[in-house]
Amino acid sequence: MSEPTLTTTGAELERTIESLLFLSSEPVSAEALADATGEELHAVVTAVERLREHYEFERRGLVLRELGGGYVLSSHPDSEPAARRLLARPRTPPLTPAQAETLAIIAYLQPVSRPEIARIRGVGAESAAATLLERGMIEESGRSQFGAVLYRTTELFLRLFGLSSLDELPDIKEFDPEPELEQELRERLLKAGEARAGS
Amino acid sequence: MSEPTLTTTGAELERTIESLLFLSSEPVSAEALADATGEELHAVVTAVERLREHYEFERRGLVLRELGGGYVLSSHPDSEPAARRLLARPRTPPLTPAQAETLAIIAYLQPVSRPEIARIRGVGAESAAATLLERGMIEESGRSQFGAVLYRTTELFLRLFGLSSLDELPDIKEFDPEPELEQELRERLLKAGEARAGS
Amino acid sequence: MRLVDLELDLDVFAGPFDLLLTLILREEIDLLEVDLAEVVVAYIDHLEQRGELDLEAATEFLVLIAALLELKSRLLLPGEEQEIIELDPGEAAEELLARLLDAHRYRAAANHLQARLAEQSGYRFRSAPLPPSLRRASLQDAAAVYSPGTLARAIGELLRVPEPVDVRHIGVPKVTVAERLAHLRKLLARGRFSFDEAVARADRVTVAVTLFALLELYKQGEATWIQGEPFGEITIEATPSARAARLSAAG
Repeated sequence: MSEPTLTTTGAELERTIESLLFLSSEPVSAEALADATGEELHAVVTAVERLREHYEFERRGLVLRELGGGYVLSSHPDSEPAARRLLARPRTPPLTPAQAETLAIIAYLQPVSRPEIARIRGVGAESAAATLLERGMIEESGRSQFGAVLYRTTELFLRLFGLSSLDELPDIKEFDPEPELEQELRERLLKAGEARAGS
Repeated sequence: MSEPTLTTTGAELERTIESLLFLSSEPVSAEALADATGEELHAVVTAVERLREHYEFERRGLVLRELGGGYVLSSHPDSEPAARRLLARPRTPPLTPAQAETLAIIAYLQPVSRPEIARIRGVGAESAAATLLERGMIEESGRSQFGAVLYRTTELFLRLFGLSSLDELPDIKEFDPEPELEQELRERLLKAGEARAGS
Repeated sequence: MRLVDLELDLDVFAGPFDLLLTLILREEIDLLEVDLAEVVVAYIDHLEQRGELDLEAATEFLVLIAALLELKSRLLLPGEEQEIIELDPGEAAEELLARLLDAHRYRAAANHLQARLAEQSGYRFRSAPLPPSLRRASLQDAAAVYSPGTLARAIGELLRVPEPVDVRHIGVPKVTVAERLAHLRKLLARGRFSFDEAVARADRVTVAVTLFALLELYKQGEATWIQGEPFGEITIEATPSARAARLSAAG
């Protein structure tokens, strides 16, 4: 007799979680779902996984993903062309190179101040940082010991970039310049000049 | 041979419509769905009906309803107690400067349109307005003569700021750089915004 | 354009940018003596002249000049930081190299983020207010957590009309190399002249552009110059062949 009940409970829980994720505009953690439903964490995790599979295997128009520290529903990318026609709201506009560089520095070094960003880029980052703030991708995070505003990335940043946490960013080492390029830069800094100086 | 194709198309259309209704907070008409998907009206109506039945017969957490001449998704009423536990606490993280500015403009000038807010601030207010809407501190209040959405503050706004009515909004004299000016607040804000944008 | 091609003519140094860098790193030129603003002006002129912007080289230049500015400001700071600034040339070079590598790294990371954002943009999220029943519940639980003063203060800030920026003193120099070439050729036709005469009452950018024009004349074999001593007067005259050509054209 207990089996059907268990199955029902599983289905009920999946259903409730579907409702909750639909209503919530931000990612919801497994713990918060367990609190709201009064279920055990492991039951929640199982139900979430079933819901995710349902969307995937039944080719539904929704996708369940773990992003920005919780579960969140989104539309399926296959519907993007129709969504663009229906909604006046444009899809996430691309970043300019200056914005992308500023965001990359903040993402990897956070919390980081604007002078530090400028130091790495060689140029200021006022307008890029203002746009990133306005778009909700970064936020202020206190002040440095010298009084400069510090920035960090937001939960929305993770969500927009499809990351469940900052750990999912590739190691910065992966972006190391090729050894040949490093060698070339080194030579240009010293040897090329020395050759001229010696001549 | 044509049947499987038809079925596939039907399923694809149902899937796209599911995505579109998920993304829309307001009811969407069959005509708008037909435009967005590039399908015939009758095919859209059939797909919507299939989607409605899917939610009902599979006991999903979502409900498809016809409301005000369009279709809209909502969460299943059975989930309401859990939803209340998860969401019925107002979310009140500190306001970002952009949110505070946007909210202040709406509070003192309501009703006010988004383009006006952008003119006063000198930058767009999309992200800030969306957050304030989601948190229930502002709401839409019709459209301007030019068709732009107008915003006003909500009852929740008053509660969160400890005000019993809008008349209790503090006098801005204390913070006004030129309190002697007689001009209307809206005009002064727009003029200052334009001066900022031009500098 | 490559940075190697950037030729400078400063008070303390004339030659290519990378040589200047080397000499600074080997402490053969005192960074304190180098007017970095002039380097920037020369670079901008160079860009203008070429009419193209190579982002790679531009970034490299910006990173290097920013690093040099920082080194210089550290040198200018008196007292306590004395031991930090005892950079030996090798260390300074390593620091500059580290800066360049970092700039490359974050540019690559930026490309990665841009690609990632594009790839994710088809996943759209729902943004909608809570349904009325939940909103009502929310209202019951609402406590006064925000201060109304915040709003009045924000309005006060927004009412502030910025001081109009007086830009009259910033003349926008619109001098081109072609104009300065014509100017120099006219002076050449009259005989020899000094560089100071050629740039009398001119602003810095015009001086820089005139210098480029002069280098161009030299390259074309039209003019040559003599400078008796460092910082001395530069006397410019037409080359014998140019003079001969002009005479035969006139005759």
